[in-house]
Amino acid sequence: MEQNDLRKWLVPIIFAAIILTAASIWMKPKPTEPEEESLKIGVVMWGHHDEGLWDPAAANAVLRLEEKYDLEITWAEEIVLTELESLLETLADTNDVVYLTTDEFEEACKTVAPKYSDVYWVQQYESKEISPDHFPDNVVVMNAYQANELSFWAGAIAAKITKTDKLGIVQAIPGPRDTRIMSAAFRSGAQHVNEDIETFRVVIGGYVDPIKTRDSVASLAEAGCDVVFVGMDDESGTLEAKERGIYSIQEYTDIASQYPDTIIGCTSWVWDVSLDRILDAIVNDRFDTFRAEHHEIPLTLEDRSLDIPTFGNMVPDDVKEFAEDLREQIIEGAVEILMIEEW
Amino acid sequence: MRESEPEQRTWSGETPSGTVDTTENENILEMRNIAKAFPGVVANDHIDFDLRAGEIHSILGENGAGKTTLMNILYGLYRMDEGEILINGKQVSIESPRDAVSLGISMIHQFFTLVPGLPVIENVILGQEPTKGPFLDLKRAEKEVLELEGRFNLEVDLQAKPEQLTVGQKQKVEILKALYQGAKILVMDEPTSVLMPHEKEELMKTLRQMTAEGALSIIFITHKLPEAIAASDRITILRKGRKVDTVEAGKVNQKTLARKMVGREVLFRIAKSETEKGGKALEVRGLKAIDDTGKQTLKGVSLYVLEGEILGIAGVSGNGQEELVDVIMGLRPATAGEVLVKGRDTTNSSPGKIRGLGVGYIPEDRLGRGILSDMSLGENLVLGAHKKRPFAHRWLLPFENRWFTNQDQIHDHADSLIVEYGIDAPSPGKRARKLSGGNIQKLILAREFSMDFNILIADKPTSGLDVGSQEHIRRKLLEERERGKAILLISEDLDEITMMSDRIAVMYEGRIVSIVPVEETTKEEIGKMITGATRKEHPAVA
Amino acid sequence: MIPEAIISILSFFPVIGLAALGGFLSQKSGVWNLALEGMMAFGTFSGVFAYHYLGQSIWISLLFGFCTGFLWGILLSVLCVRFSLDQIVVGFGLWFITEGMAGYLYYTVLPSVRITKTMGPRILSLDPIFYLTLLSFALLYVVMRYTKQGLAVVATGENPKAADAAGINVHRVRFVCTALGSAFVGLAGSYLSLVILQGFTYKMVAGYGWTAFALILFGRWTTPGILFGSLFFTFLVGIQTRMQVAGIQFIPPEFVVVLPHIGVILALSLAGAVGKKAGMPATLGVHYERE
Amino acid sequence: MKWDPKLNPDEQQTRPLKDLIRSSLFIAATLLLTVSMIFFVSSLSLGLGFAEILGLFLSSSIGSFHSVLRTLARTTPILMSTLGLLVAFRSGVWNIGGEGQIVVGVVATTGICLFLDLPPFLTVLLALIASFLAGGAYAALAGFLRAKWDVNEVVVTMMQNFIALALLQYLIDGPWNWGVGLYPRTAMIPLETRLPFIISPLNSVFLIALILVYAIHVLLNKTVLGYEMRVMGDNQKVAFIHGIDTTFLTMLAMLVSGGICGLAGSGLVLGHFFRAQAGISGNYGFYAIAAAFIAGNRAALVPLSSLLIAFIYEGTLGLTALGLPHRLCEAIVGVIFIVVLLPKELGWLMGGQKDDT
Repeated sequence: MEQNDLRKWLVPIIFAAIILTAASIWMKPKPTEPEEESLKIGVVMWGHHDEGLWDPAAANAVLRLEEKYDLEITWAEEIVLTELESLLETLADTNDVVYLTTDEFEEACKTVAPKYSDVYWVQQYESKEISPDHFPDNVVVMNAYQANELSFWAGAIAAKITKTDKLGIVQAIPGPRDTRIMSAAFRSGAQHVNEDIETFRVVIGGYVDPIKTRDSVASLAEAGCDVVFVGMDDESGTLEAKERGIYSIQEYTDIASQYPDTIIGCTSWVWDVSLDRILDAIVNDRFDTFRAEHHEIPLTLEDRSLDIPTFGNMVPDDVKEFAEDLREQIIEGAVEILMIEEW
Repeated sequence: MRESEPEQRTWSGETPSGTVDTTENENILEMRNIAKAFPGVVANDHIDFDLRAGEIHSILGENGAGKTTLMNILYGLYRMDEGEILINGKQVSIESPRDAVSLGISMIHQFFTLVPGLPVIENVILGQEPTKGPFLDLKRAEKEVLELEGRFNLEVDLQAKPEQLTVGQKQKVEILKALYQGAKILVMDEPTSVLMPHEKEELMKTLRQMTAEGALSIIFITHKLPEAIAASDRITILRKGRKVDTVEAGKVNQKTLARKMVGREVLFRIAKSETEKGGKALEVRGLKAIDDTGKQTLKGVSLYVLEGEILGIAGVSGNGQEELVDVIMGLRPATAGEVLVKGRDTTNSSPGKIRGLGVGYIPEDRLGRGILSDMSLGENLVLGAHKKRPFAHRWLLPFENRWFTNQDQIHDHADSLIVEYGIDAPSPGKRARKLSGGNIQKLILAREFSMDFNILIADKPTSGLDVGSQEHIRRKLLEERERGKAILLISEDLDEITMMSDRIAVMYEGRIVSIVPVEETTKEEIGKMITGATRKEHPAVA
Repeated sequence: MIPEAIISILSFFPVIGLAALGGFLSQKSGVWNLALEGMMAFGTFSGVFAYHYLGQSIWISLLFGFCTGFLWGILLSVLCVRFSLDQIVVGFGLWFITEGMAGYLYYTVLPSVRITKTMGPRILSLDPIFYLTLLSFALLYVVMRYTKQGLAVVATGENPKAADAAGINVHRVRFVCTALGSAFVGLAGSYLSLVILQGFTYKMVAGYGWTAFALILFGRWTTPGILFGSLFFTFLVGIQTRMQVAGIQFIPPEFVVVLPHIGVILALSLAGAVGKKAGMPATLGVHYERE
Repeated sequence: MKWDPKLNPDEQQTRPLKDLIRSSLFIAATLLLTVSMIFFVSSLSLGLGFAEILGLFLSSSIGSFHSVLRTLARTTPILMSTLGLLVAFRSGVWNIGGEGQIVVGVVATTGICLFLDLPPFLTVLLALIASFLAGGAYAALAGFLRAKWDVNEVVVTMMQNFIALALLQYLIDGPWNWGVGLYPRTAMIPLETRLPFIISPLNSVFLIALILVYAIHVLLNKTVLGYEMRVMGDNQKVAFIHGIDTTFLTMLAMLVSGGICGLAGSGLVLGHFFRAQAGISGNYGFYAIAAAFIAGNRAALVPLSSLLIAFIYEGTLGLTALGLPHRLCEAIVGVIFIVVLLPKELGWLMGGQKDDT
């Protein structure tokens, strides 16, 4: 660097910096009255709490319980794995509960949680049943390993709705077992209703890619599907479905109210049922006993933590009734659902 | 970029100023005591120059005489320090090429400025495009250009791309461009140096035609006497930044011109001691090569250099010296002939190998080929020897290797050389690019001399340097000669050549015109030969 | 079925097309624009931003995205053309800044926005922007080919010395081209957020900016080449999904986006191997100063 | 088609200390300016106090011993890849494919650790070597194209980045996928193949990085090879005239450069994540370019510059707990990146004329 110019410029820059700093320090932060009884919870998510479909599922759960437990929520959003551990430590310093909204974070949770034993950790989990010592003692797991039943159910409903006997599936990424399980369960649900239903699948190769998603839904529509089951993290699939005048089923979060004429229903993962129990245990100081008997709380169709909350306008009542019956049957195990891993 | 157009129209148009050739004052251009100095050298020393309407006016002089500088000033590429420029008696200020063009001055550089990928027609109209609405009016442009072509028989295929054209055609395109820009004054810098003989004839004809109607005047920069005399009406001779004389082309012969051009004043000679000559250190037989444009510029050169002698190659640049040096150094493939270094054939072998045999090289392009501008003097000075002891050492490793550089050695080496060669630098850590031209040349000399070569190729070692460093460098060269080294000295400065060389080889148009011992010749004779005035077939030197 | 498929494929052509077009314009005048991806990202943000704050009009928002792109372009050209900083480095810096700023600003100054309006009149169920893109390609072709401005741009990119000697203001030409090009890139971005996704998601550009960059090189710096290149790519994506529907997996979905990149490397190496000019503007990335 | 990157050389003799102090002051001032501006905006929009934000920024980057360790851990990959790029830059080759070479290294390491059952020591050794070779070969390809056919290496390396990323994505989605959960990632590598922590989270890879700093410094400034590299970086013509085989040297420089980036990737797997997963390379390859230029291409200063970037990275990371997006980091780094290029031109801004040396 040319030193003389440098010297010439140090002064003004430093001045500007100082002035700005002073100005910013000058303006007071909003008075935040400290309520000591409020429970501080830090929510870690890889997207944003008001965006997409996966994260809002967890976020809404927390928000619904906000009044009940007088929560003070901190959103830690858009977290990449490279940053996770540092972040968890920062959160654990300031919060009573840390809520990890995907099992992608499990490793970090395992490493960090033991260091902060006075903090309660809630870990979302999707894949399979786990043993009590899979996680440290201060971690409770909310496990959605039965989600394939939900997909099965949705598939059956879709099969009732469809006129062309052709169903489309948009799967985010090819690899992980669970994404395949969802698709497979959806198909078998459909075939449970009607043997000769055709199902088509498109794999995107990422959870967010509006361009390809829309294109795939379009191509499925061209192939004659009139119901598409979209496992993406954005709504572009439903948008396209709306344009094509076909029906869609979105996963994870209930956004049916926004597209009443397009979305048959959303296979929602309602976390607040389980979260409610955990928080209740925490505020009543019986976390340890609770943890002792529930190291993991499965999401089930039974307590409606796996559910299709609202049906679209296009769903006739008989189908709704059918859905109810089928749900009962699944819960009783009258219909046994295979864990099909391969597409 | 359009604002130049109206002025240019009025200039070529029928406003009073346009009536050029009828006014009794015929000088459409006058340059009054133009002075321009570059650091270390005075390029133009109060030069007067005038140009009549419809004449071809040659500016004659050796390279470095200041011709090009003068014209660059006229064309707005340089700002003059003193002096004034009048066009039709009106004083004008020329800040940029754009101003020059708008005043009707166009310049055709030695190296053409054509846009590759654009067809000829668009190259011609570039900057002066005729438009119909928002679009180019290529039809009109074509009509006009064709009309120009017809008038001055400059036939070029308008749809061809520049890369498909020969050098001569490219030049025609350049001329067309100038004409299309409405040039009244056309400056041509060494136009013939790139042309084949028959193309030259053509060019001459064209120039005659263009000036015949008196609408166009041409300034013709050259260093070739016959052309100057053949082509032009008047000739202005420059030497070392001064104007020597302006003469009517008809009234002079080449002899007088040559004398005027190279000068006659005696300057002190460095005492050259007699050295006993050894065997042939460097020999070149029937060497042929082509330049970057694919033109054959080296047409069978044969010469040899003995140990302990300096062979000076006189000649104006562009006559094949660059290619000769490149081929000897292995930077350019030879199409024919062979190069022998100490009897060993090194034709088309890598530069590293050739240097390994002890060939030193002082390039003409110092910044581009000579130094590492962003590295320290020390690192510059060891370049080439960096693999040898003591600069490379085995460090702590037990076995013999040359992996690690020895900073202290490099530093001391640099220190001693800086003192020895009087390089003006505070410390070896200084960056080379911060040095002045003279010091850079000293740096290169120091590097080449410090590694023991027995053959040195010195390509214009003193050009563009101030007198002090020139003397210094010449002394060094002579010292090396006395140590029995063979030195091939390429230079355009006849004084230098005659002063330094034992024998002088004159190069003209890619051939050795003659090789004579310095005692048997005079500067005038050489001056004539380098300008092609006398075509003596050169004796069969083995 | 067939025309329908083609239409649905074409409907996201503008994103790639506009971005490639913008980058092409600045490269033609001799300035790398390595910040394509970032500028697109910022375009996505500014589109949503304008939609939220400037009265919910798609058209105005697109215009706003265009303008922000223009501003970034001005910054780029000031740094590269006026200050003669290295274009590669500046490109990277701007990429960082724009992408960072887009994400940062969106989540600080905006609530989550959902675009409810849709694009204006549709012709053959393709929205105006599509035709606008084709139009601007045609326009660019004509300008480059048949106007003196186009001549000036080409001359500037190929041989600034000649252009300067012919009285063309090299710096001004580069300035305008870079700024305008970046504006198109911004437009592409805001189209992505406003029409394709109808909302904003982080990382929604998903590498398409660099794909556009690759397509410029793949099209060998000619307007038709780039047009067909981007069309080809769009169809590639479309066909790949349709093959999947048909149950054929002829290439993993992850690789579709980088096919142009591979193509570029092959094309350039081939051009180099046969010693042919790749058609790259001669002084691309080289700063010009009169001596 | 080709152009020489403008690189500041080491000026061993010109008061390096004063120079260093001055430039670091300059950078610090810039950092302060940028940060305070951005925080100003944030405090307006989020209603948070500036002091609060700055406090969290500092505490999460250098606030405690632990956070310092974290910052150092963050420095490791950036430092390594920066050193890698440095070699290429000083040889006058634009290797901006650091990201891609990191990813290739990750792939090589993971592959070996997962699918080869050798004694652990051998596995690790093999993994390191393999990642070096993989990254090196990947870069050397670009070097070859540049040296042989004069193909613009900027474009090639840039494109290689995304090709490599796609490859990783494909592997962790499909063939190598763990088969558990919703997310693309491979299984964990065996315990005994993981490199030990000095103090968690600071892994022993950091030591490798430090050794590399010295190694590269020696290579560039103390060895004949490095000398030739710098000669070539300064003036390829002169290098050729003086008998340096530029073709070979270009490829060699790229090999070393890419190889070290590959090592960085290997370090990420062996010392931090113990698996390959999406976004593992975390843009370190791109941050490295910034780091190299902030360090003025001097090996000795690279640790400082990468530390600076890690510092910003961790600081902004702390802010995500306030709901500020982590994209902040990119923005700040970008600004510094450009500003450190400016000083030669700032004179012009000030109204003085810019000096061109």
